[in-house]
Amino acid sequence: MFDVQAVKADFPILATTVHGGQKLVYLDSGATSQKPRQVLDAERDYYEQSNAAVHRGAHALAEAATSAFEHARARIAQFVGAQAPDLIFTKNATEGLNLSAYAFSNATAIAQWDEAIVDPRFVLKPGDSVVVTEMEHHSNLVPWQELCRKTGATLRWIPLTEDGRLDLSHLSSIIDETTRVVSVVHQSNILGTINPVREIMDQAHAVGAIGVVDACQSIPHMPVNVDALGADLLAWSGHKMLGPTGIGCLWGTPDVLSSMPPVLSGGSMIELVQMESSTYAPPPQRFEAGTPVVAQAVALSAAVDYLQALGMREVQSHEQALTEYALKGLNDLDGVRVIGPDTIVDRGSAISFVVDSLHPHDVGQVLDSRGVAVRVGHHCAWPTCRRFGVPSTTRMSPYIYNDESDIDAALEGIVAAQKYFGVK
Amino acid sequence: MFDVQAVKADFPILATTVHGGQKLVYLDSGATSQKPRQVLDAERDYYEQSNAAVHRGAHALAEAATSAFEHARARIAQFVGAQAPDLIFTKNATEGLNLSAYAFSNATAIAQWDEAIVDPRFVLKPGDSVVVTEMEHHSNLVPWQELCRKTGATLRWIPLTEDGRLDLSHLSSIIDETTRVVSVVHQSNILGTINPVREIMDQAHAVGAIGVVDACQSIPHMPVNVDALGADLLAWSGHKMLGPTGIGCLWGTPDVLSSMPPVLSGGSMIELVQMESSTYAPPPQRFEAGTPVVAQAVALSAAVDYLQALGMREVQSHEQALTEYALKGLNDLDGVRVIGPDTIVDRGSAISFVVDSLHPHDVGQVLDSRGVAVRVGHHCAWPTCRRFGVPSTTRMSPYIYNDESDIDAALEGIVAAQKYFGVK
Amino acid sequence: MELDSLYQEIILDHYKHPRGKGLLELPQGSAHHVNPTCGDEITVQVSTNAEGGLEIGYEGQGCSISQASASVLTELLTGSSVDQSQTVREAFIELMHAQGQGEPDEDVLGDAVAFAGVAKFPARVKCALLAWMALQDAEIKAGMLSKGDGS
Amino acid sequence: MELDSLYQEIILDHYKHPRGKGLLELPQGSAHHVNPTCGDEITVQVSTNAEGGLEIGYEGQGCSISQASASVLTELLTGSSVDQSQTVREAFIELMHAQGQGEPDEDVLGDAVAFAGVAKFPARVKCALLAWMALQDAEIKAGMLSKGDGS
Ligand SMILES: Cc1ncc(COP(=O)(O)O)c(C=O)c1O
Ligand SMILES: Cc1ncc(COP(=O)(O)O)c(C=O)c1O
Repeated sequence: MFDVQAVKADFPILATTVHGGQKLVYLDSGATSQKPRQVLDAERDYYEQSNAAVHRGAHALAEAATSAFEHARARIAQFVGAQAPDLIFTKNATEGLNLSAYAFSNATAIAQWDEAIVDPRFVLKPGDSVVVTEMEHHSNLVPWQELCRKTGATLRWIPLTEDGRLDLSHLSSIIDETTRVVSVVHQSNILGTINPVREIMDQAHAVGAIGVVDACQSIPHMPVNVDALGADLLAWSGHKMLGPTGIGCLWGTPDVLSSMPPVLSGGSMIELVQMESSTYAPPPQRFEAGTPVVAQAVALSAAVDYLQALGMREVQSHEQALTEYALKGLNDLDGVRVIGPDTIVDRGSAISFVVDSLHPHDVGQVLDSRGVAVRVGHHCAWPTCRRFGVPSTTRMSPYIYNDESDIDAALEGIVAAQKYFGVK
Repeated sequence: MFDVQAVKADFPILATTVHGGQKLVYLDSGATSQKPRQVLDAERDYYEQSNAAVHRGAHALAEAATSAFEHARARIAQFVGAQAPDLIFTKNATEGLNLSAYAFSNATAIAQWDEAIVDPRFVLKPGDSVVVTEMEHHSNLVPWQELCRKTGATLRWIPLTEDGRLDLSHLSSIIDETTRVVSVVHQSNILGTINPVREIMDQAHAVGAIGVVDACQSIPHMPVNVDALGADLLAWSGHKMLGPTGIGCLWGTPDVLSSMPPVLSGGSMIELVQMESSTYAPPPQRFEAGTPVVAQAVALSAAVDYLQALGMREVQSHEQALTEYALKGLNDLDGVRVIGPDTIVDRGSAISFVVDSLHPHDVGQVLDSRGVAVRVGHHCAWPTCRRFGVPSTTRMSPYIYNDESDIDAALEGIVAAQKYFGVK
Repeated sequence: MELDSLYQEIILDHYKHPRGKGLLELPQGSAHHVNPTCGDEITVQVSTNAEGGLEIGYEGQGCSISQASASVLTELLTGSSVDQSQTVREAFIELMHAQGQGEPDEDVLGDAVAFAGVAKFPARVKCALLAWMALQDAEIKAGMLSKGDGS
Repeated sequence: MELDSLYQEIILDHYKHPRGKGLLELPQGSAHHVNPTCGDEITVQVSTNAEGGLEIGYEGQGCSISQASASVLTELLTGSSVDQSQTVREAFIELMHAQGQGEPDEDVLGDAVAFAGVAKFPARVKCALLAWMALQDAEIKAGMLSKGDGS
């Protein structure tokens, strides 16, 4: 197992204090992770030594920049067991999920005028269905709602059980012959649940639907191999895995990527341009219009190096141990209820809870006053909150730089909040 | 006038050498600019002191991050005479131009199912026209071609004169009653021409069309005030104005922005989410789905500080002087022809040229061997090359850190190329 | 950080003992507002009595700040004229945007001065304003205000 | 940087004096390829004569590397069998991806060994390959190769 104190020391921000002297206890990595020195250095080095337009120039810097960018692509692809040409850089996971949804709406719009040129797998019509789950992040829900709004297709969802798992008992009537695309979250950012993605993707493929996975909360936290998951498209973000803001990844099978019409169009994604019409480059360029997120890719590649040096199995074990510790601590507190699985089986480190008679905003405020950063609200999974009859939750989401003392700080903060508001 | 040598000293990369010892002469700022220390510091400081999820958290870091992000928005808006809520952050100019085009294709798709909820200004049908110019960057051409492909509308364009200007003699028959949207480049990245955008926007508004401006090559190089241009939407990139990769801006009038349907959807752009459907936040959030480009916004704001400290009028005068010097130098060379206006009237610093009997790639290679970085190719304006009967050009595009000695180095390199290939 | 500067006694008191909570029988206007960042919701209803005084009802779920704010508002503005409610709302909004530098006028704001400290917590300003913006909307829907009157 | 390692004498000679440039009268297959980064274009045409030897024609505009490469290819492969053209193409592609570390076999590649230095200039590799990929495409269109044979 890696040395958490040594890891902590790599993150300059973790040495800062908040509110005039409180030691920072950062337990909001589910929202965004902090960045180690190594990642910040990689980004800066790129700007100071290699910065230029990629894929467009023939001078020395342009070649250095292109090479740095494409090496980053290869490195990140390798991290998830993928091939470089199947990896598209986006600005965040949300864009990747939208690119997936737009493949369908664009194909449907183009098919009105020229059916021959689009892949029929992407053309939707009324009567078709799109399937998600009741634990999706808004970023994997709203784009599919919008797709339905544009095509007349119907949105369906897999419901949840009381303990925060997918209820798969009616899976084959939810994903049926009408289903054209199924998009599910790998690990829930609000419940922590890890879903049996493979089973769902297999059901999607059994009915000829395209399968999409939101891997935002899994790739930073456990070993993920794209082939094993069985998805056709898979999206995640860089900023939750030690990388910078402004970068995400969309992986796809060559079959699906090469059949998808472009979404954003413009420079760098073209093959031939005339005033009347244009043809498009193969993936990944086809989906990377305009100047790409070059420095961010280089930095994300350094983040991948950092994580791989720790070992993703070790990262996962570390988080499991912390999660177990936190779940036990929360269960031991009076008037505290965990929303989501309360064992570590098929569960990650995002831990939501509610405190009787206290609103999450007030819990979070008391924790913050003690330097403990947690997230309060609906965590962009509002329907999931409704499902559990709560307007919002408080969530702690530890990562590689957290230890048991950080969890203790959060637990003590909860008790302090109960005292402050006199509910205990 | 500012001190160019002092400016140069702020850019670490300009002190590096290429090809084993050649002093770097960077003349490719039209593709992307270099970054001063101040911008790199601002980005790093953000990560080391304030990094957290914005608009989502209630803890100290989240408030620091949100405040840094929104201050950056206000600062950048002010730089172009705009209000903060009218400024949307994108990943590059290309995304901004696509957001503009998708407002129309999305409204058109939604109108098929529910006409009442969309603004009719954005709904296109066969017979409608979309107008661009023959000097557009692919990023302001292909999205409009795609829009036409999805809606059945027709693309029209304003042609060019022999000296690289817009031929406005038939403007009112090109922008006519059928026209729904007009999108033009402010300053051409290949010809250097500065277009009379106001006149074109006025004509667009006279026929009830929406006016869009691609300001990628103007905002980094001259004072730009969004109101003066008269556009409804205006897009540009951060990386061409000393900012990082991965950020662009789309400005719009409140009227137009608030009438546009969302493009990318998901977290942070919503008002209310239920499984069945969602409602959306007002602009700018409506157009910033997912975790935004926070560190990039902070860095771009530092870039704006840097430029404003130099003074945009001074930046423009400096570039005009260099352009005049370069045009004269090029005209004095045998066998060299400038593509684009050959006076500095209504012209910026992107200077394209061709050398008789030499292919631009070979010219660029010889320059590169001498440390001089220029761009060769079609500059993502392939139709413009065709218009001038050349497959591609060589382009030098000086910026604030270039001086006459840099231009001299390029001119000498051209002569060396002619000698090397024995064409003179 | 001084938690107490946020959670003034008066605020905690209104939170624990909300005044005037409940809906009206025959509201002339009603508005449902949500805080999209945290999911808090409130319904504010309004009517005028024979003398032109406001009757206010509300229901909602949310944090101490948003709930106390609704309670304070109801206590403060019940019986006021629409004009007075405008004046008080404007003063309250100004206070919330003063980033902790505001000098609230207790004659105008009454118990609402207790929210001065909230302005130092940008993430909580929306909570404090929720009921106030809903009231404005309810007044507009009741035809008591026109849309342009927004403060 | 050593310009001369890129622009070998042989390359410059082929550039200035292209061999076999021009289109065929009755091509069995023809392919038009462009380099999207720079706009260079080439049309390569192919037929086989009675003995199964290749006839190659081309037309194009582009830089010294792309044009010289087309000329070298034409000189080298005219009269070869389709199989031989495959073998040579594979060797050439390998050379181009060797990043300057390749040890080209002059028996197979003839004048094309002069392009070894190009492999050190990633931005120019596409130029060197343009005609070769177009030939492959033309052979596929002529039915001489099946699509899966791509090297
Ligand atoms: C005139 C013009 N428009 C659009 C773009 C596209 O900008 P970006 O690649 O940053 O999206 C560029 C630069 O490449 C440009 O010069
Ligand atoms: C499960 C899940 N999906 C999608 C997202 C969206 O990611 P981003 O905001 O980086 O686009 C997030 C994080 O916010 C997430 O946790």
